[in-house]
Amino acid sequence: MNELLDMGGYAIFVWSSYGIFFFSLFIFFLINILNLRKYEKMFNKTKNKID
Amino acid sequence: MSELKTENLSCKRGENIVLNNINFSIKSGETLVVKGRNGSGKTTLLRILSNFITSYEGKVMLNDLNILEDNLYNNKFNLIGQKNSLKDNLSIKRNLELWDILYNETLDHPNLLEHNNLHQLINRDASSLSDGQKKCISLHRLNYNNYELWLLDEPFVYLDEINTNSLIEKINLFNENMGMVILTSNINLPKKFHKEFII
Amino acid sequence: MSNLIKRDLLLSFYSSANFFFTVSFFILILILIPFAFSTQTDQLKILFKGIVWIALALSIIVTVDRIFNADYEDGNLDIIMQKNKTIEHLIISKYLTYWFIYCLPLLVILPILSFLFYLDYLETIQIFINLFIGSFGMVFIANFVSALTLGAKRTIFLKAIIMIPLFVPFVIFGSDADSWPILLALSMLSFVISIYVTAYGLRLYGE
Amino acid sequence: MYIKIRNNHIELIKSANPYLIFATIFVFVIGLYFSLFQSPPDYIQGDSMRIMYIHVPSAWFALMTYSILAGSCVLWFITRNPLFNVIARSIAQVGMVFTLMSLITGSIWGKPTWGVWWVWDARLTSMLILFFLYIAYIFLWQAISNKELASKISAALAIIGFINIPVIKFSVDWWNTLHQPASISKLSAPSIDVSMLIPLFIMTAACFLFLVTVSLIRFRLVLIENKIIRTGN
Repeated sequence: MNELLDMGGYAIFVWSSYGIFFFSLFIFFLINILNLRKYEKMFNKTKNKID
Repeated sequence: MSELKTENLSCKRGENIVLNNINFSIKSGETLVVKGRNGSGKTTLLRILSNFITSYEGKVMLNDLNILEDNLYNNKFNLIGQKNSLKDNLSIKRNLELWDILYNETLDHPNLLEHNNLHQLINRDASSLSDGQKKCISLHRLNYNNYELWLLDEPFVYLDEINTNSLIEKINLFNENMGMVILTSNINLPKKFHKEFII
Repeated sequence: MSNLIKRDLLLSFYSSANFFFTVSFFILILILIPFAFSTQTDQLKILFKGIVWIALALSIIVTVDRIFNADYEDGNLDIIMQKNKTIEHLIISKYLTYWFIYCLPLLVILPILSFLFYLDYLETIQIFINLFIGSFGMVFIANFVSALTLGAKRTIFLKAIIMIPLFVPFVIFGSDADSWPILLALSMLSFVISIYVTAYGLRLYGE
Repeated sequence: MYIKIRNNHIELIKSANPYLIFATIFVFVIGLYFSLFQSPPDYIQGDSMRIMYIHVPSAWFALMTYSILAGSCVLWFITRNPLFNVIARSIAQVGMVFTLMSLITGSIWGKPTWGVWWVWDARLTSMLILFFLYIAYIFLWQAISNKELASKISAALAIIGFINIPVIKFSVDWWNTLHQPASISKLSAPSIDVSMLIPLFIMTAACFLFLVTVSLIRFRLVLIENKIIRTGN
């Protein structure tokens, strides 16, 4: 297990790059899905008003 | 004797229909007032008539010639838009000088401005004028000659009573000289013109 | 066409974009080199060849709003578009005036400046030729960027972000003495693209 | 050629969404397992080359997304079908994220391999420029208040950027040979072992799934945005 975490001496580089990569992808995904929710709510409201 | 007429003019902006089946015609010496609420497409109509918008359905004909195919059409109309075309950081005198070059015609500005009691503004910066004064200076461009059609977009906005009347006088004079005028307005005007059209 | 050129020159003269100011701008940008780096002769020589291009790019970025945006915002662009026979006439006269006002001053003072930075005659002539050709290409780019961003008011940084990637090839080939043929090819390519794109932008905003 | 977006299409995209999210996570987990545990370290670069499994797919998709973006902008101009505009706008931001990721992971990978965070070679520089092209596309659209116009203008810009990329690649390449000897091209692996191809392939598939998933979410977002803009006017 320690060997895996150590990554042959390259631990900082490998883990930080993987960390940044997946963190950013997740945040980006989250932003978009939350925006979609918000816009859907907004749109439904305006639609109800028109109806 | 020339005639401007539109045939089944329709215009779409994206998904919105702005103009739907507009039909009118005016002859030399007549004035057409285009009325309508805010956002009803009056400016769009004027921009079609001045060849800025070219993608529309229907036709606009001047003397039975489609204006899109008339190479000389651009020299026949004088468009005064809602924007004043004034450079804020320059004096009125210099602004007029720049207009003279663009319109390719040198006017006797001091005399013409004196007629409208505007000559005291000539050395002031455009940014120091009130909106009404700017509009008056902007309408001063109607003094350029050799146009048979005036297209005026909301010319009476910001104008006081005296200036409104003098503009109406100017339009009447132009009509007497066989000029055509199309102007837009969203309020009732003090004088009845020849034709009215409601969008 | 000649009317528009006359009018633009007069306008720039009236609104503090006259020859004296542009020359001062270039000299002041270049004065920063010895302050920022060093006063060693051989270093100054190398830096000068690069920084004239940066000065040119900067002056274009700062003044790009004056090509079409200012006229669009106050309504003069309508008159200009109406009075010019074809839109291509309009665009070409804009190229010429813009180059004349904002790029020519740099070329005029270049001999004096290169003297101050210890360049010899041959190097000066090479830089002059490169700047002459490359500045036209950069002006073409600035024109279509200005036409495309007419609706985006007060966004000088956005315009810089759009323009600088397009300037990169010019700066690369411009700072090398022998690559003027490539520079010429780039300028011609940007001319072809620019004239279409500028016309497209102007027509769109005319609507 | 005219494809109209109907409500049942959106319903389909909506119903596919959870499956796509699940599939993306699933493939990413398998890819992580293969790239971190199952593959052997490289005999020159050691374990640091595991960064390749995320760096290379994001660089590929950064370029591919821009090609799709520019392609759909061209198609939009030709066919006037608004679908292509929606595609371009929904895909742009995903491409920007992939470009940023390939830049960041690339420079983290570069530190142990080249000894520096950044090298001014053609590939890296054009990638950096590509990032700014994405930024220009996205923010020009936001800066122009008339959205009908904004779409057309930013589409034109995307096409110009697409012409610009090879020019920049060529000029930076040329500049590189003049100013410094190419040191990186020697290091780029001559042949990749099969054991490394498997995790690379899986990670590529995972990134592709991510691209599709988020693009479809953004597709719905852009459609609603369009409707709000239209009714707001």
